[in-house]
Amino acid sequence: MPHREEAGRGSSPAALETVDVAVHFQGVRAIDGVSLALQPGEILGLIGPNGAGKTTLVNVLTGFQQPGRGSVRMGGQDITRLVSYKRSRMGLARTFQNVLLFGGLSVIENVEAGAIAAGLDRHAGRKRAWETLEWLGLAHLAEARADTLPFGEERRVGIGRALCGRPTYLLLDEPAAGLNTAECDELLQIISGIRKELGCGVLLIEHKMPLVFGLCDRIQVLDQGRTIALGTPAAVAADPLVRQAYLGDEVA
Amino acid sequence: MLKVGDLHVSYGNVAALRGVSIEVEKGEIVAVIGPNGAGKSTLLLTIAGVVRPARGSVMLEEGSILGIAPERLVTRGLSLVPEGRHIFASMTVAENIRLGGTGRQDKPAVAQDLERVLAMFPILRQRYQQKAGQLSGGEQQMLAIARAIMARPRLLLIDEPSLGLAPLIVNQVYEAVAALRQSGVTVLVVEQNVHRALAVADRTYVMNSGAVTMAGRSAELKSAEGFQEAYFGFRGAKGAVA
Amino acid sequence: MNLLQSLIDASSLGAVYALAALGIGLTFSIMRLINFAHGELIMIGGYTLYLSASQPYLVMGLAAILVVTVLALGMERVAFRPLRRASPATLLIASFAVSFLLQHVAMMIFGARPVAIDFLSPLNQSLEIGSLRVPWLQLLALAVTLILLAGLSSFFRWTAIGIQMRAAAEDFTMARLVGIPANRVIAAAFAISGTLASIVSVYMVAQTGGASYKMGVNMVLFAFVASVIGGMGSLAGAALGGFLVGVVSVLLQTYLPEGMRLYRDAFVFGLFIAFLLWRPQGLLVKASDRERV
Amino acid sequence: AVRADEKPIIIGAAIALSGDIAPYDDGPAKAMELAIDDINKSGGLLGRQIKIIYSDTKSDIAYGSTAAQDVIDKGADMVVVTCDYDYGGAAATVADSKNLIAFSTCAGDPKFGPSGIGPNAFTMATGSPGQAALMAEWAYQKKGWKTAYVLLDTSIAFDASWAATFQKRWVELAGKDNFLGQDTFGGEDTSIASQITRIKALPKQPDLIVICSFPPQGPGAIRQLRAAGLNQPLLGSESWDGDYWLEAVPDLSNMYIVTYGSIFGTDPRPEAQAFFKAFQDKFGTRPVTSHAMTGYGVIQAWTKAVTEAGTLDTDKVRDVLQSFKDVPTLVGPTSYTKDVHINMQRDMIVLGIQNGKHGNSEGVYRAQEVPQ
Amino acid sequence: MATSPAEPWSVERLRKIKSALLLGVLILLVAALAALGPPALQRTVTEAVIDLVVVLGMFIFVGNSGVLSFGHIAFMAIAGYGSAILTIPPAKKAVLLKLPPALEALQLPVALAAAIAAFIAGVFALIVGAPIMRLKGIALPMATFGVLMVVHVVTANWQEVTGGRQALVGLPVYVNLWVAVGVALVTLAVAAAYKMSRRGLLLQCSRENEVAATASGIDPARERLVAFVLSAVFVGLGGILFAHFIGTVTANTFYLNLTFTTLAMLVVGGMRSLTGAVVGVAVVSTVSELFRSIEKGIAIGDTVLSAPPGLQEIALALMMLLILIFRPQGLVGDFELGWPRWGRGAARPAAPAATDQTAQRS
Ligand SMILES: Nc1ncnc2c1ncn2[C@@H]1O[C@H](COP(=O)(O)OP(=O)(O)OP(=O)(O)O)[C@@H](O)[C@H]1O
Ligand SMILES: Nc1ncnc2c1ncn2[C@@H]1O[C@H](COP(=O)(O)OP(=O)(O)OP(=O)(O)O)[C@@H](O)[C@H]1O
Ligand SMILES: CC(C)C[C@H](N)C(=O)O
Ligand SMILES: [Mg+2]
Ligand SMILES: [Mg+2]
Repeated sequence: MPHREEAGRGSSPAALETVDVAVHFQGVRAIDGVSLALQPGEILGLIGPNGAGKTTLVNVLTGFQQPGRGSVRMGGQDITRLVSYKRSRMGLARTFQNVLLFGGLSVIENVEAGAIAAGLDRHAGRKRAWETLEWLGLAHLAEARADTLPFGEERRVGIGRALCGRPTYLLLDEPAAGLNTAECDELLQIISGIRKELGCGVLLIEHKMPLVFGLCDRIQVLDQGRTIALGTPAAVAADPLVRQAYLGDEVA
Repeated sequence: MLKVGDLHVSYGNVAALRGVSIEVEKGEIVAVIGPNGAGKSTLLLTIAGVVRPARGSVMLEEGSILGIAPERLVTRGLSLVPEGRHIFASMTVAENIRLGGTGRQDKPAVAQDLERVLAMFPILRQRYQQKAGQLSGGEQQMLAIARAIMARPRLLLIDEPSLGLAPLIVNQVYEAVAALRQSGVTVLVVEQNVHRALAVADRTYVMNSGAVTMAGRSAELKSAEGFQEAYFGFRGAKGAVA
Repeated sequence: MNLLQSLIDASSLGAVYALAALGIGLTFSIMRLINFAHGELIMIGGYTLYLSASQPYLVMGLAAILVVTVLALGMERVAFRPLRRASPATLLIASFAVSFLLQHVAMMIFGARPVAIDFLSPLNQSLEIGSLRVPWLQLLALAVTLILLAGLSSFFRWTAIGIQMRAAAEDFTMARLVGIPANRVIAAAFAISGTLASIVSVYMVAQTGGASYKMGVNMVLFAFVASVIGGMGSLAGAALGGFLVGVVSVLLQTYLPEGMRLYRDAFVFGLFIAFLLWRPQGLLVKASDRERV
Repeated sequence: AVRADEKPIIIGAAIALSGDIAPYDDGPAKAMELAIDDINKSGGLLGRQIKIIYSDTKSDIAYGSTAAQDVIDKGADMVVVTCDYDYGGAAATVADSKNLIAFSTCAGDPKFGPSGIGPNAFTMATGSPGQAALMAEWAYQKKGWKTAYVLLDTSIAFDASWAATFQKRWVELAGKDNFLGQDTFGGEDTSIASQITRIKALPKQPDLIVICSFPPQGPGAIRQLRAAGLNQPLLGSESWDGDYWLEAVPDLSNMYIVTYGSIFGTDPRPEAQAFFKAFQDKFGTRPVTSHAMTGYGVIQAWTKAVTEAGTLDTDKVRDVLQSFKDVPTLVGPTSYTKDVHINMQRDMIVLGIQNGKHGNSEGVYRAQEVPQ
Repeated sequence: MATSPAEPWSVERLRKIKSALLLGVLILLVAALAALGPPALQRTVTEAVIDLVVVLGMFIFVGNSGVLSFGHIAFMAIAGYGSAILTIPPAKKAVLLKLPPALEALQLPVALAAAIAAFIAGVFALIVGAPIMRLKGIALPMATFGVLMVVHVVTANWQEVTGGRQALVGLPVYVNLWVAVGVALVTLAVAAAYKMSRRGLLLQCSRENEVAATASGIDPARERLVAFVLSAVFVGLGGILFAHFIGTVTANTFYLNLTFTTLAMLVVGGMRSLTGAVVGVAVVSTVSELFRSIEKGIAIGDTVLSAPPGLQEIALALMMLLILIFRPQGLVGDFELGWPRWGRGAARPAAPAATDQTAQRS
């Protein structure tokens, strides 16, 4: 894995955080006062039942949803009103629950886009895209049109695109959905590699518990738009409220 | 009930299925597992009449259903929950569920089924008049399953039902699948979670690179020799190493 | 000038734009199809009236409705069904090709010179209320538009086939997978849009007493603008938008100083652009109805 | 050097055989064939036969150039272009630049000639200002109508210039106060309700309304005017010639138009009557509009010029044409000068429409004064 | 894990340049053949080449952004009228128009006038594009349609400056086959360069998925605006060529018909590819010319077979419809002449095995 080119952007100790954020959609309280802080280099799990507000929170963080209340901060700067693409250029990258690739472009171009959008020219962008693809084990698909990939590979291309801009913070929305057990293991390696090599702070939303408990430093649990638990994996797994609302008898 | 013989499908010059044969008996739950790109989704789409095979046969209760339009197959009792949900995003949850029962004449039974799916997924009741496209990912998945149940199929094809669902809900879905079987529905399910698949299915097929690499009773398969290889295939194995 | 009379005048154009927008809006929401050939359906309605001109008015009207509806079905079958999965750009150009084709076929048959038709002339008389003048035809157009709007809206909202149409429009394959005979259902939508087009023909011929091979072109352009103003996918929006476009053009015609009246349509379209910048999703579509991320 | 030759002289018609403007080119084209027949029967031109070839401009202005080029490639010795300045201008420009005479049948814009196209461009039309002035004089002097109002369809330039001249002449004749105003409507408007309201709101109702428009939108406007109880005399230009549009306004009365001749058999001029009869004999029907006469006139004028020049050489033919002084043609006495290649004050017929019948002759007139 | 070589951008770019060159050579070849033919053929080919300039210009925006623009023909009008006003002899202008004296007296060399007029089209695109390009969905093409209508109404009625409905004649006719071909080659080069540029790729991303593009740090509105302005300049050049080829400008020329024929050429050929733009223009022009000559009559021996007027349009429309039905992506789809074909793991030259994956990964 290539190393970060410069230390500048990500080295700020300040976190990516939301402060008391609330989002309402006519009658639906999707988020109801959530504060979350993702430290640089940390892997924070965000779990909770379907409809708990996880994706909405990521949308608030990345500027796709304006919060009705509360603020978003990154590196100490208030970015609540900043448009999405500017946040991205500041080093905030994400993937989507429903993947959203550039379907008519090739895999390599998809990944390269992440780099050139961050300011690289096509030479450097292409070079970095190749590195990223090879690292993700996707190089053999470089020339394929993105919309012909099977689901699991689409997800990895999405991660590659997000990574290629060398973000400070990476928000992954259910990256393992549609992956089988072995592929999940592979993904686990990739994510821990990301943290190790890039020093990224990673927010991981996932319903696959082995992945969450295998990777995260801390886990925050949402239910009906509120935080019901926050702590180490062990503490969260043991939390009766979490078991009742979310885990059931799933073993961590 | 369902008999698929030597099915070949390709997309352009990509061969997705290369001679797949499977069989599902009436009242069974059969699982198909396999890595990404194995051709599982393609198999279900072909059975449901969406994708046309280059070669092979598909028989439903002794009659060939090759070339029959998907909407006609629905009236013959076949229903598919496709991969990626495909809910009608601009329509309300209520309308989506109602559409599941398209073509059904038995009004009282429809009402009964409606109660059943809403009891199974209470969140759908809460979001009943909301546009389906605004639901969260998991909620949409629930809606897709609810919609298929509303068709009261005799053969239900489900592609990765647990995708994006919280663990508690996954349990519920599989309980529901078991319950459906109790009421006489035959189920063919594609599932990524091996343990889940083997636990719920009577029999399991393992697919890799467009072909069935292994098959058998779920209980026996788990411990069978070669299962790991058949399932994980070449790439999976490497992935596991890495 | 009398404001009330201006408003009545304005609604006269508004009503017919609304009617046309309803038809355009329908195929638009069903297939994401900007059906330029809708104008040629209107045109063929006009020529049907011409060919049946010796018959009683009622027979003429029914003939137009029948012919145009059947033609709309044919158009769907031949041109648009094979393109079900095509991109909006492809659909648009295809509809343009159909429109071009029909125009020139009509020109070949009937010539470029417009034909004159004596049709419903008495309806051009006005109802005089004090100093106000309300042409019967306008009154009728308004009533017909409102009735059709109410009928169609409840049709799409409440009837099974209406809901099926919307489903088939949104995701064709999935619609079939829930058992909707999607091809038939979409054809039915086209038939309805054909009927709507024929009603516009009836109105236009009654108003102008003539038909020509290009009579539908402008109507479609305005109708399309109208349905975008109303909000894509909202029938009530299309009708409202049509009404607004008509009203705005007539009011501009009335109140612009003489030298500026020549530029009336520039103002209409300038306002249209401004409107889009202000409310791109259209009047009757809520911003929050957009699909979420 | 005049020499009998087997090869025919070719007239290249780059005109609209299809599209919007085709109806106005159709009659003139047939009339040209008629004229050519007559000439060929009586020995031809410079001892050679004349042949006409066509290239369709499809009523497309740009295509006009291609059509002109096309007939020139095929050896046209002169080019006939469409009955309109806008639609025929491009084709005429091509011919002019190839140093060939470009004759329009009935383009009525005064710019058709050296000022607007080039030295080789001529038109057989009676210019639109001449027509408009004629109508103003006729209405004011013959009919004694005092106040006028103009409704202008903005879709073609011809109508705009017609309306402008009418207004000028009316103001000269009746005074500023008796010109009650002008309103416009878009050619594609289906409703002119607000224009009607504006007329009705005038402090004084006009004695006459000039309707500068043409079918199909024009009849719709008339229909609405009449339905609204505006029963004043309506005045119009040559573009209302023909009765094919009359069904649109059942029982229309009290409308008067000016045009080249009467296709309805009511023309007081024997030569016009004879022409329409010959036309009917050759083509089985009378022409749809009297514009046909201009086609005949084009051939008359050009062949006369060629004969006098004794050559097809463009410069010589042009010189002869420019020396035309009241040369008789079917359209009327025709004169050209170095700078003006159109006629303004020339006989035209005023036709009335009463009780749904077109063609009541109100007599033949010519404008006394044409404002600039 | 992967065995593909990491092909550097410079190699791929070279391949893409070669493909654009190939297209250029093709255009030259056709032009050279036409130059040997009769004048009418030359005219037809010149017209087609001018269409090509317009369609390639449109491609810069439409192809890369995926947004159908109904407004581009307005740029033709603006540049065409602009160049006309700057080049018509003052004496003629005095007759036709009522310009301010300074403008009336002005008569510039044609090349300078063309440059200024194209520049004006670009500036106009910048001004209207800045707000409009922020729109999405159907609102954006509709707003461009609004632009076309406004420009049309203004040019068709502004008596003093454009002559209103009346055709503006007397433009110096300096455009011939080779001038058109020259401009077409430049346009091709620019369109190709933009397509493979960094900005081009960013815009293509926003075409494929606007949400994902935004999330990746792309400002779709800005990328669209860049392409819009660039394409307006070249479409404007097309308008100038057209005006000075015909010698006339009229408002009605730059209106719906041309808008649709040029869009049709683009879509029929394949909206997302340069090859498609070229093929679209070639096919539509050829077919329409073919049927036009049939319409005019083909001599077979002594009998001349001719079809009634209108056949050309009918045949053209039918052909377009058939092409779209059988190839909804257009004749060539995404394909670019000489570029590798799309496909899953499309064949690429085998190369030395990549460095050890496992090592790289940890
Ligand atoms: N645009 C919207 N309009 C209305 N309701 C919305 C909208 N977006 C989200 N919601 C509702 O807000 C709630 C939170 O949605 P969100 O997508 O954040 O859930 P989630 O935690 O990501 O769930 P999942 O695990 O199923 O993806 C859901 O109940 C959803 O229905
Ligand atoms: N529309 C398409 N065009 C081209 N190739 C396709 C298309 N759809 C699927 N494929 C290819 O067909 C093969 C089988 O795909 P399929 O979706 O059936 O796999 P799958 O087993 O369902 O995978 P997953 O577990 O990721 O859902 C894959 O290689 C895929 O890339
Ligand atoms: C169509 C006709 C009314 C044209 C008219 N003769 C003109 O010069 O424009
Ligand atoms: Mg989510
Ligand atoms: Mg699948």
